[in-house]
Amino acid sequence: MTASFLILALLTVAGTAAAMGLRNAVHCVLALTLGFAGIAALYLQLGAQFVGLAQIMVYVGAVAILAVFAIMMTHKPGQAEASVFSSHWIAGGVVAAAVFAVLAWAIASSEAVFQLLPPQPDVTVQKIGDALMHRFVLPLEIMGLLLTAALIGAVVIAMDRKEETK
Amino acid sequence: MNWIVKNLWLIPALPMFAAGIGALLKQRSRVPAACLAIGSMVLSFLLSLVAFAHVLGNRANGIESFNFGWFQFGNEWLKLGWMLDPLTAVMLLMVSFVGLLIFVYSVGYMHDDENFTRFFCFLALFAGAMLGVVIANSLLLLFMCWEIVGLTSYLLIGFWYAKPEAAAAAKKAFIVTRIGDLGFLLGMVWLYAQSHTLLFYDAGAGALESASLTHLAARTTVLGLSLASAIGILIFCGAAGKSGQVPLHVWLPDAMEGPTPVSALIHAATMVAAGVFLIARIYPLMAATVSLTPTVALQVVTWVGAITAVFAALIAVGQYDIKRILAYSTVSQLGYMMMGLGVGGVAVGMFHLITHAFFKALLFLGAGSVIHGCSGEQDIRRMGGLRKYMPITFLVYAVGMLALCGFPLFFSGFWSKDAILHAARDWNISQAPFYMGAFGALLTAFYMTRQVYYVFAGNSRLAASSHDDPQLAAHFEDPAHHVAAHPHESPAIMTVPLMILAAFAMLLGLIGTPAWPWFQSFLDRQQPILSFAAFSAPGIIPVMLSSSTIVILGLILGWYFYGRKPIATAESPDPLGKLQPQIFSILGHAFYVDAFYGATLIRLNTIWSRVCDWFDRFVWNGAVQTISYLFLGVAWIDSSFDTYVVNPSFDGGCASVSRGGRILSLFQGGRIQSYLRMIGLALVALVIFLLWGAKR
Amino acid sequence: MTQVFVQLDQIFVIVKYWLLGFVPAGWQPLVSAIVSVVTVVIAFPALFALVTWFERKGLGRMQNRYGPNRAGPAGLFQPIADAIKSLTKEDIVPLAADHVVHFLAPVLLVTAAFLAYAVIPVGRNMIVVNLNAGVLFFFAVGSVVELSVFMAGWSSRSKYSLLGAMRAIAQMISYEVPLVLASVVVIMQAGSLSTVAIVERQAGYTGIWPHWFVFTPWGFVGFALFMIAATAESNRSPFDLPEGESEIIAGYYIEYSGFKFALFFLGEYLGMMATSGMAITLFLGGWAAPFPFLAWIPSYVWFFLKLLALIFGFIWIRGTLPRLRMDQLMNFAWEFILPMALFNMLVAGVWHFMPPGIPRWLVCIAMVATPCILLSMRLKRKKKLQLRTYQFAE
Amino acid sequence: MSSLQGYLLLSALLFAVGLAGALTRRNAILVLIGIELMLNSANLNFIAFWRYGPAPAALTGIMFAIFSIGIAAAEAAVGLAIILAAYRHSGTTDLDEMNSLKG
Repeated sequence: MTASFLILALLTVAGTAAAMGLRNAVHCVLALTLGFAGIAALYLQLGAQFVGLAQIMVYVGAVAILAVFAIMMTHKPGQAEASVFSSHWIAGGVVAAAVFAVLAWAIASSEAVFQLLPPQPDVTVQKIGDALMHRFVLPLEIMGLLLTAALIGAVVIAMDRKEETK
Repeated sequence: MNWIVKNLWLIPALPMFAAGIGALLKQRSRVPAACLAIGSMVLSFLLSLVAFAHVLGNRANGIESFNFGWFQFGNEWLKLGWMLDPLTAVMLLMVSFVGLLIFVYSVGYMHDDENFTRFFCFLALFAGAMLGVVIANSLLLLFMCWEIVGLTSYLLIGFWYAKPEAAAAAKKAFIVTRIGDLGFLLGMVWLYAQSHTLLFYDAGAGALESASLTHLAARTTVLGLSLASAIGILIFCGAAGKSGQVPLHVWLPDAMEGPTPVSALIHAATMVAAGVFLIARIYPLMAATVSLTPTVALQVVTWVGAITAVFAALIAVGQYDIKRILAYSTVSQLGYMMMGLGVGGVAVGMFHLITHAFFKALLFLGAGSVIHGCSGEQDIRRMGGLRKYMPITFLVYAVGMLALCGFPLFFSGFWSKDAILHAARDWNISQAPFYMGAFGALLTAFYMTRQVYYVFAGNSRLAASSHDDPQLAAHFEDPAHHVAAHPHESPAIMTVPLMILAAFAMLLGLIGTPAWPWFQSFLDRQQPILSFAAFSAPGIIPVMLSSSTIVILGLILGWYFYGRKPIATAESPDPLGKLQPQIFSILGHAFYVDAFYGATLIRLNTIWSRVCDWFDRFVWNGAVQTISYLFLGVAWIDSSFDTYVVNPSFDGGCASVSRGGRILSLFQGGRIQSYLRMIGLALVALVIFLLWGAKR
Repeated sequence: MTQVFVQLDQIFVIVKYWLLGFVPAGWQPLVSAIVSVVTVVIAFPALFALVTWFERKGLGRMQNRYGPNRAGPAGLFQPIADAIKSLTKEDIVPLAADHVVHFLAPVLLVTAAFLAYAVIPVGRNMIVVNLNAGVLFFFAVGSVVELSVFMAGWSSRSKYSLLGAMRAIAQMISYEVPLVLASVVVIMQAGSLSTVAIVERQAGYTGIWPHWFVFTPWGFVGFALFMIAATAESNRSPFDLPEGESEIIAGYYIEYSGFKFALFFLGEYLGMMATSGMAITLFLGGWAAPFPFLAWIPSYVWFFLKLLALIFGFIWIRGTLPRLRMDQLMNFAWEFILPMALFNMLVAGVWHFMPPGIPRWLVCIAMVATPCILLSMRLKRKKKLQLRTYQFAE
Repeated sequence: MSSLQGYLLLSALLFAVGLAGALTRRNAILVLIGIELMLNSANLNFIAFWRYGPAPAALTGIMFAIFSIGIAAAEAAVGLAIILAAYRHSGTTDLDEMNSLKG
């Protein structure tokens, strides 16, 4: 429960909450990047440097931009949005709150949380690379396959088939 | 064991392999196909030479065979194998050599056909199967190759399947030979049942070796036949089917619809010879007896052969199609061979087989050359005067014709036929075969003369011929063939094989003269002794004289009828026909055998099928109808039960279910978020449940 | 004697620790961090000012004019004059603009640009923070720039700026991939993501020949690709479509004025210098001297000399090459640079596993040359042009 | 209240926020973003457990985080592509109007 943790946590929660609450979709995405950055900072604080930086690269650099693009493409200038929230937003909010309550209860009531903080392991990129290449090589390969498939799939899905629509 | 014996399988395997490759080739790749087939044939021929030399080198040691287990059933091994003995060696040499010549010839003959590649594929397969028949040491292996031969002959006869006649002829050949093969199969099975092996020679355990032969000869079965004879007769049915003995000869003339090289290959060299070879192969079985008199099997063979010889020769007199004449003459010659086998043993029959193979191949290829020259014309009445246009063909054809007639001293046919007649005269059952053979020889000389005069003498009547046979003409794409202003000599690639064959047709007789019976002694594994004293042996000279006189008489008759004044026009009736119209027409229609079969067997078949049809219609159908009505009644009761008892309750159930479904479908709002809400609630419920589970 | 040189080399470090001596121990980490950051924040803008002058002079010479020549000797004070001007100018914000984002964009840009310097070793023991994932950090921060560019373009509610932003983002995304891939080869060889480790890996000489990565086949190609991609990343000519004055007046910061405009300018140059610094670190041996007998010159001097050399290269290219077209740009990225970078990784692997010697050189050069030639031939093929559509800019 | 619990609570909160967003927003893209957020909270859990777990040297948590980041990237790409396709099809990204699967 250090001060830095509290600050980062607040930052993150604020960012994400804004991302989920703001009216303007682009603002939402921008706020979301703040939240992502906060999470990345938390990773760094936890000593997972590689993951943190990867988080920034992937989410801030790629996903956010992607979302922005999507918003731009699907944004109709003319229409004034009636409400950004869907018709059953109250029920949804209640459900979400219930989920949080239950999870919090679980966390609070669990004895399995470890009190002690083990010594900071030095995770050099070298080690991560070794682990990826030896112990986790199969998942890594599958991941590469998945990403390729996703890339092609995304292109195929999003491709504008003019000649068919005509 | 010698190398060649161990690798004898290569000889049939090579052409078969070539056929396999050729089957994969594209239609356009003609040259590779031909090169493949001919190359493989050359190799087989060389290997056959090696085998022959091997046998020639050591005629002392017995039959060399190589056997191997094919598969096991129960605790019995079904064994296959190949063997090498003088008979095999000679047949190998003959088949591969004649086959090779025919291959070369057909390059020229078929060069216009668009299915050139397919043709060579079939030819190679045919030759390979035939060679397989020759080397087989197991009746089963022989039977397999035998059937492949049947199949390929079907394919080759029906090669121009566009022609309905060709297709019909192919079917006919296939079915008729099948009828014979049925007997073959039965005999084979019976043989296996009796002597537990199908190998011919297996170091004393073979079916053709003394142990089993004595057993087979001793046991007698239905109508007093010995087992050996019974089985032999059954197998002879197969042989008769393949080599067109009466009454199964009907397919052979029709087979002329196929391309001429095929006719040559089938009739001269290989397929029909297969039957004779089969009998020669199982000769020990046929001849196995305890008494001294010839066995019933051999008598059957003799009589059938003799009848066939005369019968077919008579028909040949009345034919107009050049190839049909040769076909019938083939049938009669085969009859001679069978007769020779029956009366005189392997050597006599085989000797005629070999010589006949050469000169009949020569004749067929010559006929092919004639047809080719006359651009597809097959009717001898429309030919004539070809001597001027194709001299080489004329010469070689004349040689072949003289050899077939058995012109004295210089032609192989003379010696081989003479041997047969001589053996027939010494036959101690009856003299009839001898006289029949003599009469056949007379007829042979007669109809060959007739044919030659028709085809080559006089002046050309081809100009009058408008192609009334468009299908056949259609198979010569080259327009040069359609405008057949006057016939032309065939290219060298066709004439050279003819000349080679002609040389053999003349010289081959010299290895079988009574004075120096090299061939016979080779088959019997003795040293031939050259002694002109052999001529002075009783019965030799008279027979030679009589046969020569008969032949010359036949030639003169032929000249008298056809040579004296050349036939004027294509439409002018046959001189002999003028003499005896009705008899001649009977001959021309081949004794109405086909018509007879049509009237009896096929009619019977149709009648029987009608009966079956009627039976079906009324008896069975009635029964079925009644039963079905019964069931209909039951079904009606059942359905009423359904409609009034089952359905209401079931409908009620369905209605309630669908009502429930409608209620449930409210949750299926088609909105992701509602589903997501459900998932969230489920998660909550799950966690609560788990926590309470953890509590206690 | 050498002692003096060492002192000279480490002078900044020494000064820093001397300063730290005055503060209580508990505060030292914070203070040291502040000191380093402040140094960076002062040094590089100063360099930026110098570079602007340098560029304008250089361009002037190339275009056969004088360039700035009024303020100070040879217009040397021109940057200061510009700074004063842009500070005193009125800061106009369009009425329709999204004020918050419009304000945040340049700040974020500059912040990211400054952050990038945290992992660049400007001299022996002279690095703000030696992360063991330094290179990754560099690229992670670089990816933030795109976001700020988008914010700028989107927030100012102007078609031109939106177009510019979209172009810029598309281009940056396209060229970020080869940028990373081109530096991956170095990481493969150095076996570390830490910039310091990479620089140390390139220390040492054979004869007078330094062990820089640029002097290997894959290194050279990697360097070339890296520089091309960097040019595109920093939106400089010939890849300056996003701000092509002649097409969309100034691209995404058309609606900015005064100090914010200056910030954008600053951010752009900082970015350029940062990428150059990263290139130096990765390929040109960082702060190492090119020849052993020149090693007595302080390391930071070498670093900045190399930096200036690269920047002069940038200027030269800008003065020389014409601007590309959008489709050409994209094709170049996806059809030439990316495949080349991938091939280059392959070559680096081969280099790593082959025994040292002449054959290794020959094989690797061949492996690099063939795809390069083939791809360039493929690129040269005449393409039929069709109407370009920017769906996202409607 | 240990710091691990802090992290866990934080991740639970993020999860809830993401879920709320996914449940309440109209815009499909923002729903997708909410889902991304939930994924991130899971990652945070991984990292936290790795750090405070018994065997940090095994790097399992890190690996999990890396892989799930990769999967999240793929998921975002495909998801957004699908949204674009849906938009092209039905001309809207409003989830309330996308109920053609209504039973």
